[in-house]
Amino acid sequence: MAFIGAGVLRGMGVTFRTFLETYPWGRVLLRGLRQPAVEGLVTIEYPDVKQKHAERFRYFPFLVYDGTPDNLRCVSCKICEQECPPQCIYITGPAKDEQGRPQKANGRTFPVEFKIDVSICMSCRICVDVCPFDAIEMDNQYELSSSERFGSLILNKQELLKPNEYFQRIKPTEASEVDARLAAKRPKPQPVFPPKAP
Amino acid sequence: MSLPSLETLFVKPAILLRDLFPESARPWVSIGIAIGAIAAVAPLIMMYLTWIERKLIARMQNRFGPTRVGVYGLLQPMADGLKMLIKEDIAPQGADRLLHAMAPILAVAPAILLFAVLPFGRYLIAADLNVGLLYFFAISSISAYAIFMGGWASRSKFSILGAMRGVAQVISYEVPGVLSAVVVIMIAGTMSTVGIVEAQAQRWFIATPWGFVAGIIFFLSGVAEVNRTPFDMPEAESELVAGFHTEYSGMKFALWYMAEFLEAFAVCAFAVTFFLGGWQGPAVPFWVLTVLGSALIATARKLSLPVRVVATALLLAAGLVWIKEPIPSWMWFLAKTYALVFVLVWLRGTFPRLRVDQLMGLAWKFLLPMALINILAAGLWWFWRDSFIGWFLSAAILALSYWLLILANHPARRFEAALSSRG
Amino acid sequence: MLPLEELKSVIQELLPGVPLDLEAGSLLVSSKDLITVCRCLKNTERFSLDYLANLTVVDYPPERMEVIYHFYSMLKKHGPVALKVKVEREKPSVPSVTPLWRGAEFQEREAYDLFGVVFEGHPDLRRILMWEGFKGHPMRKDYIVEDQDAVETLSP
Amino acid sequence: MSTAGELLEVSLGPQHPSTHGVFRMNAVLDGETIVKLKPVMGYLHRNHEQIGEGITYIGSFPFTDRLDYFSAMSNNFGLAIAIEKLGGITASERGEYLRIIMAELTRLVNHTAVTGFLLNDMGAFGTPLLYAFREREKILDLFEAASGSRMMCNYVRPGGVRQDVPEDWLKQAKEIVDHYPHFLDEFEKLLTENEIIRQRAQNVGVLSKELAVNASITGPMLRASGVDYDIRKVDGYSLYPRFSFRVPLGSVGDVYDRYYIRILEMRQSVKILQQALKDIPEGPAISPKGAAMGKAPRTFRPAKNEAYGRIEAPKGELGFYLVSDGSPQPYRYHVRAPSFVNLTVLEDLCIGHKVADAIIILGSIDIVLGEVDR
Repeated sequence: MAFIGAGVLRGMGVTFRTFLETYPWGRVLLRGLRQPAVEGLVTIEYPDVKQKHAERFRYFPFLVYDGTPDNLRCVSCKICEQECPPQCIYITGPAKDEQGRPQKANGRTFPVEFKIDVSICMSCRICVDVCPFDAIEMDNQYELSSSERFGSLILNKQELLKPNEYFQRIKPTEASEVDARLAAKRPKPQPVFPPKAP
Repeated sequence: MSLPSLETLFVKPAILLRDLFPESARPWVSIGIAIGAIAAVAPLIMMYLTWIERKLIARMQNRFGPTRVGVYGLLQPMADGLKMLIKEDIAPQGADRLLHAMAPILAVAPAILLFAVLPFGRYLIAADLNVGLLYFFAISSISAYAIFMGGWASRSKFSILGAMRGVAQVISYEVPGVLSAVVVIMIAGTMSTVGIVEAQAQRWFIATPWGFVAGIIFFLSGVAEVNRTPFDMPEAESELVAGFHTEYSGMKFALWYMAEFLEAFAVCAFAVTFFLGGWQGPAVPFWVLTVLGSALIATARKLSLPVRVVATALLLAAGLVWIKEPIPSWMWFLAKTYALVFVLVWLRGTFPRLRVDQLMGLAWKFLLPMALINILAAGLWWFWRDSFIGWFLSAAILALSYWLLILANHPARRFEAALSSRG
Repeated sequence: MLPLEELKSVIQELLPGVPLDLEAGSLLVSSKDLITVCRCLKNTERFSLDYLANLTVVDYPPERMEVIYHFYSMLKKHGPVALKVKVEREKPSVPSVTPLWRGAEFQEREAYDLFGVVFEGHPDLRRILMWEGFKGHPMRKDYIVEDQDAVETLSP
Repeated sequence: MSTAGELLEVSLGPQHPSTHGVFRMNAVLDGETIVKLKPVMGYLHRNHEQIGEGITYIGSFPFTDRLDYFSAMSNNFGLAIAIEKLGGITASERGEYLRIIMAELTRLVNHTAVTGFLLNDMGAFGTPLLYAFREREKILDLFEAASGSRMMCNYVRPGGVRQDVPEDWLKQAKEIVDHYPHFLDEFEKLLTENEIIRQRAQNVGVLSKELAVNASITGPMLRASGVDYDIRKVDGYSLYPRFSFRVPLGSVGDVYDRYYIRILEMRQSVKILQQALKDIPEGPAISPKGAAMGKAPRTFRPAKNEAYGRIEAPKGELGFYLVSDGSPQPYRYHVRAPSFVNLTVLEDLCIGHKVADAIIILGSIDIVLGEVDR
């Protein structure tokens, strides 16, 4: 079409089509006119409906334990603390007894305290990549908003600890890979990593 | 339910109310009733216009629009109003406080005054002035003062830029607006809005060549005068933050919005009055239309069968209802007005805005000459009014001048397949 | 793309008397010859290095800084040619190449802002990323980052 | 320029709806015409380079996501290319394919969004922008499925990509990519022939070929001015030589060309994507060297060396200049940000135009402040 105003009218046609596509009767009408019509409304009404996230969706890290919370996989090697790009992980440990020797639980050293400042964490997943023990994994819990900066946004060890079953539930593919890897490792004696100097 | 009950739904109670008073006070009482009705209805219209706009635009953008407050977000305007009321009222430092506070009031007052001469239905008019059309133009141009007052008093660069644009735009677009309405006066022979509506009993003015052109020019200038997309230059939010009302907050800001929406509604309503037959239904009996329409739909091959069946049935049913009880005049009026409101929103949902110089160019170089030629076309049509010659001549003159004006006016590069590719 | 050795010999042919060096894949010129060499690189048909892709500075405390230019040719589609100028760290200054390549304008301002290298002849040498009145040049290796103890402030 | 009457100095930004973030233009106006315009930036400066010099090479990846936050994948890709050059790492073939797929998807995301923003700058009430975001969302879902995050992907690594894509991902990607041309058709119907847009955009902000080259303009902006320079073709990095695609070129170099060139580039990207999704081989997603580096970032200690790696990011040439000194951290880490350099000509383009034009010229340059200010 050559006359001036045709482009304008065509543009209005596009918006009107979209307008129709958002109504069921509009879609019926469009199909009646033998036009393709898809569901036009793409909004997810958040608090009522939640977006379905991909399995790999990552938010903040958590610590995995097998069975009971004292059987955590973390040995307090501090690699993640060192590698964390925004430096949001703080580990105290490994736990020592009175003589200054590393304490062990289930044959492993463990951290006295493990804190993640989630208001600094940028969910990059590097801590998971570098962890030699698969002790830290990414959670997909994202409703953590709070008005308290220090009270509830610095997660401590208790808040971070989650069972392996939880991990298996939220990320089945990844968890089964990790489980297989750990099972292959198990017969060997667990190496104890001393904290490495940077 | 008796037949005329719907038609006189609003008139009857008013008369009953008036008759409660002694004879001598009745003219004053009826004026009071009209004023009261308009004052009560105007904010409601404005509030729900915002709701309608938000809903419709949202739908054009794959969204829901307001849904949270009330069913379908129907209470959203109330919530907004409440929010506006309790917000802090800020006047910038160094602003002229008096003018700053007066400007939004000055904007709202004429917008409400416009409703005085609006024939909502057969007997639904507050004041049937014999210069109704002139009154409309006179009152609506007051908004230029309000805009400039607000922009100037704000003491902000963005405001003053917006105000300058606003004044230039409102004044410029008044010219083609008035000239396009001249043909209405010519043909209707009256300036009273009621008279104009009655003159369209046989044929709506939009159904003539000159009326079509004049209607479009009138509507476009109206859109420009109320600063709405694609002519929302004075408040261009992507350039001037918010233009002349950048420095307004709270209820003053709400008043600006109220003025804008009321004027937008008034422009649609007056366009309906002047060109779309006002409160008149189509001149052709409605049942004829429905029968014709249903026949057309029933035989349309392009439609799928269920749609054809349902649509035909609906149309026929509507025709039957119509024969039994005519649609009341005010309903026609509102339906047509809201159809135009939909167009207004639709424009806003689709287009970017023009640039300020292009906007002026459109007014002075295109709409003005077109409106002048249209007067000639209307004269020719009137001269040979009942023959084919009048129709043909006026249509031909308009088409030719449209084409010539486009040729003379279109400096933008045509789109060519200029994008070569290599690789 | 020209091999660096060849490039060097061609330039030396064209500009006798200009000392040139090669270092780690880049051409080393002195700051006073910079404009001559750049003009040669840009205008000689053979090179046509019309596009200055990247300009930056590397700080080697305590004594020197290097200004590095990466050139490409949009016309001939070859490159890169890396050019290095070594400057004093105390009062670093090189001639500006903005008159030759407009593309250097903001990059030189950035280098000035972050490293304190003065580009002589730059039309508008102001800070660009840091605010006016900022003291120091934050990308220098000896710049003290203010809150190094960010960790401390975390516990309330 | 002779001026009648007084000049008005207006500071557009840093809090302004159309400066794409915290950018500021100090404009001097004569009426509505721009006489002088100075860009002011740095409000989002966080010294990305300084941060990069303090952490490992791998540790920089999540920070590059935040450079041009519309095209995180491309930014990762650029840094990966530079590190590969520095450390002599080669990527696995599947990794290369995945990286190209991600980079081209990013280009779609970026160009779609930018076109929407440009229309918003012209004053549209968000409709083109929301259409753009509707489609962009689908690709972001793909990113989420592959990398775990929608925008801050942190997915591409030297040697390939961090994880292989999940099952079915390629199929989903193919569906979305195949649908994309339909969306582009709709988008063009809404925009390309619209008279208002043509009036606004044509012959506005014309950038000449000579100035474009001289001012180091890159990306769609350069090609809109008619210079045939696409790093994917010129450098042939990664596996781009394997794909057949064309480089669209503009003729005038105005805002309209810059808009249209992006639409055409998206169509070419779709072409690349279709080829890549068809030909992608099986195999490891990352080469062993890259995987080892990801597992233990501090083991990667390239010898004293330097490298300048660049890619054709959606906004232009994204270059990373790295100097290593044998330690796990780069000695010098410099980002050559395309939108930063492209801003050089902003004043030249705006002078003599109206305020409204300055806004759309800025929109057509396509800046992201995360990258400009770094």
